[in-house]
Order: sequence, then structure tokens, then C-alpha cells
Amino acid sequence: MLYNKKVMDYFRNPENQGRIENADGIGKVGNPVCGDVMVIYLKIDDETIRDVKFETFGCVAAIATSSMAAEMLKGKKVEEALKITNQAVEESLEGLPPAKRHCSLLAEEGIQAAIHDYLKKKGG
Amino acid sequence: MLYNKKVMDYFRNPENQGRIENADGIGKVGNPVCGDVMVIYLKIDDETIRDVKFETFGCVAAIATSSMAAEMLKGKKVEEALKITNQAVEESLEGLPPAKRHCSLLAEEGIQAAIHDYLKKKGG
Amino acid sequence: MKTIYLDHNATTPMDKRVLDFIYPYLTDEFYNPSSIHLPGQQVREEIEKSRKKILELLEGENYNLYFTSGGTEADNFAIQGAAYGNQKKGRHIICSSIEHHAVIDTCKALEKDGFEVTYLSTGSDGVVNLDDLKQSIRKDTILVTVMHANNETGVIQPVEEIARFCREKGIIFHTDAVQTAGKIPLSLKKIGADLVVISSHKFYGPKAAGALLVRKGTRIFPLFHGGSQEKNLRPGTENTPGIIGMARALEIAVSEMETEGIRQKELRDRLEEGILNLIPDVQVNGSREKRVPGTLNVSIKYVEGEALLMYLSDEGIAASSGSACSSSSLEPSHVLLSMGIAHEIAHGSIRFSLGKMNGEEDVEAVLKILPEVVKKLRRFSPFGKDKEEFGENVYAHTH
Amino acid sequence: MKTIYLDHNATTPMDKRVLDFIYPYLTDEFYNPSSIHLPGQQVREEIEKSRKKILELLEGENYNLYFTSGGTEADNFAIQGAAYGNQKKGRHIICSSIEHHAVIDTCKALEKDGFEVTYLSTGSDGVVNLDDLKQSIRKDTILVTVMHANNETGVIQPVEEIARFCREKGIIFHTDAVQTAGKIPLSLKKIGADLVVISSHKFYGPKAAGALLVRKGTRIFPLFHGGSQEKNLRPGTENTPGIIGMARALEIAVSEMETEGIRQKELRDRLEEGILNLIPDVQVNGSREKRVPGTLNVSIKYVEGEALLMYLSDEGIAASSGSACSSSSLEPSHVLLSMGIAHEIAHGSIRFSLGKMNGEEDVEAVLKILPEVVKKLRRFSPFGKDKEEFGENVYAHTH
Ligand SMILES: Cc1ncc(COP(=O)(O)O)c(C=O)c1O
Ligand SMILES: Cc1ncc(COP(=O)(O)O)c(C=O)c1O
Repeated sequence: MLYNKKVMDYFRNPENQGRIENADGIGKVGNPVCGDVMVIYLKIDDETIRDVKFETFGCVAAIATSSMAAEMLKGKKVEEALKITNQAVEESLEGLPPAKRHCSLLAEEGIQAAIHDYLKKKGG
Repeated sequence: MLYNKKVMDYFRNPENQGRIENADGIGKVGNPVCGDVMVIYLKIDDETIRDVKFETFGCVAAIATSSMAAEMLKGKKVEEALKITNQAVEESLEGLPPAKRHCSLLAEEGIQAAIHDYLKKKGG
Repeated sequence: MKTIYLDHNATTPMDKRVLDFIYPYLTDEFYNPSSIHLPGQQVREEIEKSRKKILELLEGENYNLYFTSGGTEADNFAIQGAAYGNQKKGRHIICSSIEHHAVIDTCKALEKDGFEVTYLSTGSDGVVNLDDLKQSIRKDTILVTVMHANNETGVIQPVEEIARFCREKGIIFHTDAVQTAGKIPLSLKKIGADLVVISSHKFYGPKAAGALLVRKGTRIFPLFHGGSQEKNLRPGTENTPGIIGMARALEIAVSEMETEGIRQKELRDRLEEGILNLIPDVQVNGSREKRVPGTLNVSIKYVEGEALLMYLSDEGIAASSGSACSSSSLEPSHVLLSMGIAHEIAHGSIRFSLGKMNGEEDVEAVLKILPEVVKKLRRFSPFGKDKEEFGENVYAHTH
Repeated sequence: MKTIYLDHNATTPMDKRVLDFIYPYLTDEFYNPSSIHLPGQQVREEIEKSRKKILELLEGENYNLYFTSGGTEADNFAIQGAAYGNQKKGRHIICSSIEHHAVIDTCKALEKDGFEVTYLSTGSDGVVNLDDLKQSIRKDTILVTVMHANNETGVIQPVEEIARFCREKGIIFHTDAVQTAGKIPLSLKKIGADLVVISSHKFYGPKAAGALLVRKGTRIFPLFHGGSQEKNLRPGTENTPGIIGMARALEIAVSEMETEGIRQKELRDRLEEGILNLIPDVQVNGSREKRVPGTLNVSIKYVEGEALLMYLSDEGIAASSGSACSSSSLEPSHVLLSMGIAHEIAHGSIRFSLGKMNGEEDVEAVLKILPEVVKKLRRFSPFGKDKEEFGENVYAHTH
């Protein structure tokens, strides 16, 4: 199979999809021209990520990594969240086909972008 | 099929094979190195070919053309026999595969060689 | 779960009658047709009958037929063979940019070896423009390659006109007819191309069998070397079941072409209409008039093709995407891009290709399931209804 | 008339168990393995299982396997691929002169393209001499090709030694194992060649399926271009039944190798002995020790091979000749000539190659019929008993 069972599970039943109105941090990464765009919405309280939602335009791997990233973010301290790497996302999914590895990068970038957006808003 | 029915008939049931002791004309053509050698023996009386025998080392086409050549020679005047061409032999066999056309040349050469042997013996 | 198979342009099931026909050659009549012995010679005779049958079905009296391992090999044989066989005359090739990878990638490989290739894009209808082609001709052009119908859009190309033009100019014309053989009339005499390729598994024949048809007098080199099979131009022990099966399959396909064509066109049109009615922000890719009967290529905005296909697959619907998602490339379909379709629209393309076994119930099933699947994917897409439009923002992206 | 088939080196019947195994892939499981949809992905899985199985059976952990349309294509892929892929290092190739045409003709084609090829003849035993090979090596030698066992004589070559030597010198070594796979132990690990070719229809698998095994790290170019199948090195829609059938056939052949080897060797030896006893002026061609079990090549003096085969065929015996009688060439077997056998002896060669279905009764039948047929042909041969010997006279000859 192109994708393993876990990836397919996260693709088939993605949780946390949608958006958060008045989110504390929003990260948009990707490019529709390249075929994948991910938007992460964070609700943060007391430096802790209380809620996560995502919207993704992309392939199976893009949707599964988005879904996994959201799950991994939930409940994490902002500081810890910044340490989530694309490898960690991929490992949690038990691997991606070589051609699809870049999708886990999208997740890492999305997380970074959303948190930096939060930090900027907070700082500003 | 590689060979037509008539060629196969002449190959399967060659007539006139063997040799004639004290033949009036003998023609040997071909080369064992090339894979085909034909020997034609003629019994000639009153400038008419009374008997023909052949020995052939060679492929299906070589044996069939030898057999056909012998049949065509029988009863012919020496003069007429000299006019037998390789085309005539091939036509009598209703055609040969392109790669095997050269075998009909062997028959023509064999006829020529045997008759010239006869003419030489007679002349000398 | 029963599979609703709508991917006939990718491959087709072997016709039961073809399998019955080749069965003896899969079992008792296994002999090598290059043998001298009688059973081998009998197999040889069947192969020659098949060759003759295909040439008759395609009205190719003036052509030689070389059996190959499929369309890809035959396309390579045609293009590499014509290029290397005629390079003394020139090293310029014209190739439509909607060609199959078997053609385009071969042209690209030739570029590395010193050939020059002009790639012709098409109009938004997916049709190669004859004037563009005429203007691309150079003194050293030796080969033009434009396919008969495109595999992704089904759009039919003006190959007769191109063939006529090339003939006048003394340029070899190759057409990949993999997507038309057995589907729409294919007469070599009428088309007049010098090199024509067909592939058995696209018309309900065995897999890994194809043919290159070469107009007599056309100079080509072989792709590989070995025995004297196929007049020294394509060596290797013959694929007897493949060859005999391809001929039988073509015979059946040609005999059923007219009725099947009408039937599939009706189904395809109903599917097309249904999708356009039921799903907003959808477009049909390629000319809707100049198309083979069973092919429909649509772009569904705001969703990505692979994800769409996978949800459809979960519901038992087998279709395919123009975008090369399964390959290592991130590029969407080169065919759609060459028609001027935006990347983000091309990413959301999906191809339904119908076949003999499909009926109304299959169309109904797609029209029931597809809108739901699209709705689900669009729900978590950042684009579309009430959201931003495509292409307005470009985001940070490292890859 | 029942055929007594003794031409297994030319091709073999598909094993019934192989046909049963591939049957689903000839019918219901026809899907394109490059598809994203589930049924396509399931076919993909079977193909990958087959690849793994073959690599395991051949102990090729350190190899990549590329499926091809047969031995001829795989040999061309190996040799053209290695030559063009490594020509920057040098353009000299060493090729044994007993190679199959798929190898020799490819080397000859490369000569036309500027490569230099040294052809190594063998001893009278048909074995390539390692010292000759070592002396032929040059600084710019990039490739050595020596087959594992010869198809005409069955003689096994010292491929392990050659591989070891080439490895030391950093030269790519290719071995055509078409005649050994499934017949004698073939361990890629043990042999250590860089490129190895097998062909399915020689070991009771489907026709038109083969493989090139490439030691990891060996640089080769593809023969043709197109899709991303087989890691971009061998495009084209996969021949699923061929691939799956080849793997299953190899599995069966390997499991039965030992018992079949012993059985066939006994039958072959009995046939050999019988022929030597019953027919005067006969010689066995090639080493009688270093041979694959089922092959016997004899020259029958004073008769020509094609005629002999045809009379045997009339009696229901299917064998083959070393001489290329069915081809357009008048040359006798290049293999026998390269062993130093005289032309006129080579012209009278005949190959019996035994297989699984043969039993004692087949050997008995040959031993009954062959002497009669030889007697008949010798009766009208100008050479032999009471007649002149070969080679003493050369006659007028225009061709
Ligand atoms: C237009 C076109 N050309 C060539 C090919 C390649 O044919 P094959 O799969 O037989 O190699 C295909 C299908 O894959 C095709 O659709
Ligand atoms: C030694 C050897 N190499 C290569 C081949 C070619 O294999 P294929 O018939 O599968 O093309 C053969 C048989 O024909 C062979 O005997």
C-alpha cells in the first residue's frame, strides 16, 4: 500500500478540522500552486494550547499530517510545541512514503507559523 | 510453415538419390564448410539423359532441390538440360523461403557441372 | 465491496473471449515459434495470422508491424528508432507537450544526446494547433510526434492534417494511438502517419503486448539487439499469448466499436452533466466535442486530486487523477498545465474513464458519492465558499 | 501424434501451478498497480511480494530487481545500460564469443557506436579461459560479460572467479543466467556478479517476462523512458501476470531443483550413451562434466542439422539445432565455431534439452528413431562410410 494504516486512519477520520474564530495564533503555510496549503488555528491560554483546528488543501499525506499535528499540539505548552519536528510528526504516523515526506515539513512549518503569530500578537 | 508442402514432399521422399557407377558426367558443387554439397551423376546416351542420381549433404531445401533437379533432368536432351535455371527449379518447387533461395542455385550449378564434365569427357 | 471501475484509460480487464482464445497458448501450444520443428512452426503460423489480422483491422496494407512489450516500448522504439535512424538528415524534433511520458521523456532523453526538441503546447481545448506546428518546422526537422487522442482528457488531435503536412515536407510523423485503437476508427491508410503505436491492455487484450506499425520505407533503428525475430528489429522469444490475444482483442473491439461508442458517450455525458449540476465550482478539462467516447476529465476546485481519489476508493469507486500524485513528482498533470490550466485547478483534477462493463448504475453511484466526498474535503479546505479564493495569497513554503 | 518435446532450452510449457496462481491476475485482478485506488494498490502489493520472493530465492539481498519483457531485453538493458552509463571511465568491453545473440549482437551494435569489444573464444570444452580474460583487460575496460551456462552446450562457466577478478579491478561484470535460473543453484551473493539476467519462460513461467538484477551501487542507464515504474529505470504498465508468474515459477523450480537435476542428468546421460553407442561418427560438443543437467549437444558427421531436425519432427520429436538454419544466416552455430569445431561438424549439430515432463520412454523413442533418420540421411550424403571424408575437397561454389 502507498500509505500505512495509521496514515489512512488519520486521513479518513481527521479530527480537529475546521477553524477557530478569534484564534490566538494562526499559521498559514504552503501554496495552492504546489498543491498543499495548511492553516492552523490555536486557542492558547496560560501558555498552553487549549484548542487546535486546521484546514488543509492537499493530498492524503497532507491531511493526515495536519490531523496528527493538531493532536500533538493539543494540551502542549507553547514552548514544547515549538520543539515538534517534522520527524516527530512522521514518526507518530509510523512513516510516510518517500515521495510524501515533504508533507510532514508542512506540519512543522504550520506549527511554527501559528505559534510565532501568537507570540507576535502577544508581544505587540 | 517454413517450407511449402511440395518442398516437404520432395524432402521427405527424395527419389533418385544414390550414385551411378561409371557415370557419364559427374558434377560436384558446394562446400561442406558452407553446409551444403551436391553431387549429380548422369547416365547419358544419344545426347539424352537416361538416368540421374544425386547425393546431397545439406538442409531441407538443398535436398528438395536436388531431388527436383534430378527429376527435371531425366529424359532431357543435354542441350535442354543446360538451360535449366535455378528459377525453374524453384518454380517447380512452388517457391522457397527467401533465406533458402541460394539452394536452388546449388542445383543449377550441379547440373552445369555434371553436363560440362560429360562434355569434357566426350570431347577428350 | 464491489468495485465500480472507472479507470479504463489506465488499463482494462481482459475480455473473456480473448482469454478463451489464448488459453491453448498458455498451456499446450507453448512452443517457440522460431523452432524448426512442426509444433513450433504451427505457433509461428498463428503469430503471422495475428499480424495480418491487426494490419487488416487497421487498414495498414502498406505497413510493417513489430510486436513489442507494450505502448511504452513501442513509443520508445518509434522515437529513438526514427531519431537515431535519421539523424544524418537533421536532429530537430517537434513533440506536442500533451504527449504521454513514454513520448515526452524519450524526447527529453534525446535532448541530452544532442537532439533539439520543440514542445508544442495546446489551446485551452487541449487541441494541438496546426499553424503552431507549421511555424515550428525547421530545415533539420526529422520527426513530429502528436498523439491520436490524449489519455487524460480524451481529446482527439488533428492527426490526418498533421500527417499530410509532414508527408509534404518529408518529415516522419509518429502518432501514439494507444488511447484510440479499439475505441474510435483508426485507419492507417486514412491517417497516413509513418509510425503508429497501439497497446493491447487498453482494449481488453493481455497486458504487456503492443505494436509499432511502420509505414513501408520509413527508416528506423531497433531499440535492442539479439535474435532475428521481427525482421531483426525486435528480438526476443515471441510473446505468443500476448500477440494472439492482442489481435483477437482488437478484432472484438473493432466489431463492437460503434455500439459501445454510442453507449459510453451517453453514460459519460450523463456523468458530466450530473457532476456539473450537483457540484459547484467544477470545470470540464479539454474540448467537450473532440473527445473519445468514454473519457471525462474534471477539475474540482478547492480540493486536491489524490485525497479525492482515496475517499472515492474507500467507497469502491476506482478513478484516477491527472496529477502525478503517486509518483515522486509534486507537479500536477503536464497535460492540463500545457492547456493553460492553473496549477491549483490542475491539482484538483480527476479522470473518469468508462468501459464495456459500466452501466447506468455506475454513473448513478458516482453522482451519489462524489458530491458527498467533495463536500467533506471542502469542509476542511481553507479555500472556497465563504473562504478566500485560490491564488490570492502565497504562503511561506520551504519546498 | 504426441510430441516428444526435447527443446526445453528454447522454451518450456508453463507449470500448471503457475497458471493457477496467475489466473486471478488474468481475470479479476487486472488493475493497474500504479493506480492510487485500492484494487490497484493491492496488485502493487503482489508485484512487490514477487520482487522480494525472487530476490530471496536468488540470495540477492544486495540487489535491485527490474522486471523486463524477457531475457533479450534484460541483456540489452544490462549491456547498453552499463556501457552508456559508464563510458566516461572507458569504452572497452570484453565479451565471450559463446554468448547468446542478445549479448553478442548488443556488443556489436556498441562497436558501431565507438566502443571497442574483445571477443574471447573458449577451449574445445566450451569453457571461457580465465587467463585469456585476464590478459584482455585494459585500463579502459568497463564491462565483462560471460554467461552462466551456455544455451547450446549447457556448459557452465567459471563466473565466480570472473566476478571476483572483475570486482578487484573495479570492472562491471554481467552474467546471463537465463539457462541456469531454476536449473542449478544460482546465488547472487555467492556469484557476486554486478548484473544478472533471468527469463521466466525458460523455467516453466509465463512468456515475455524476465528480470535484470543489479548489484546496488552499479551504475546503469535505462533502455527506454516513460513512467516512473521500476524506479524510473524500466517504464511501462507492469506485466502483472508475467511478474507474479515468474516469481511463482522460480519458487517451484528451486524447490524441485535437486530431484529434477538428478533425474534429468540420468536421462540425459542415458541418451548420450545411447547415441554414442548406436550411431558411428558422432561427437559430444562441450565439456561433459561442467554441464547443466538436461542439455546434450551432439554433432552427427556427414549430415546437416536442419534436415535431421525435420525428419525427427516428422516422427514427433522436437529438438533444435545449433546451426541458425531457420534464420537468414548460413553460418553454423557461433558457439561451436568459437570452441574450435570445424564448420562441417558444426553444421551437423543437434541439441536435445530435457525437461520436467520427459521420462525414460522419451529417451527410448529418440534412441529408436534417431539412428534410422541418420542412416537415411547418410545414405544420400556424399560423405561418410565408404565415401570420401569431409573437408578433402572444396568444390566450385558461387555463394
Ligand atoms: C497515450 C498512451 N501512450 C502510451 C502508454 C503506455 O502504454 P503501456 O502501458 O502499454 O506501456 C499509455 C498508457 O499507459 C498511454 O495512455
Ligand atoms: C542464454 C540466453 N540468453 C538470452 C536469451 C533470450 O531470452 P528471451 O527469449 O527471454 O528474450 C536466451 C533464450 O532465448 C538464452 O538462452
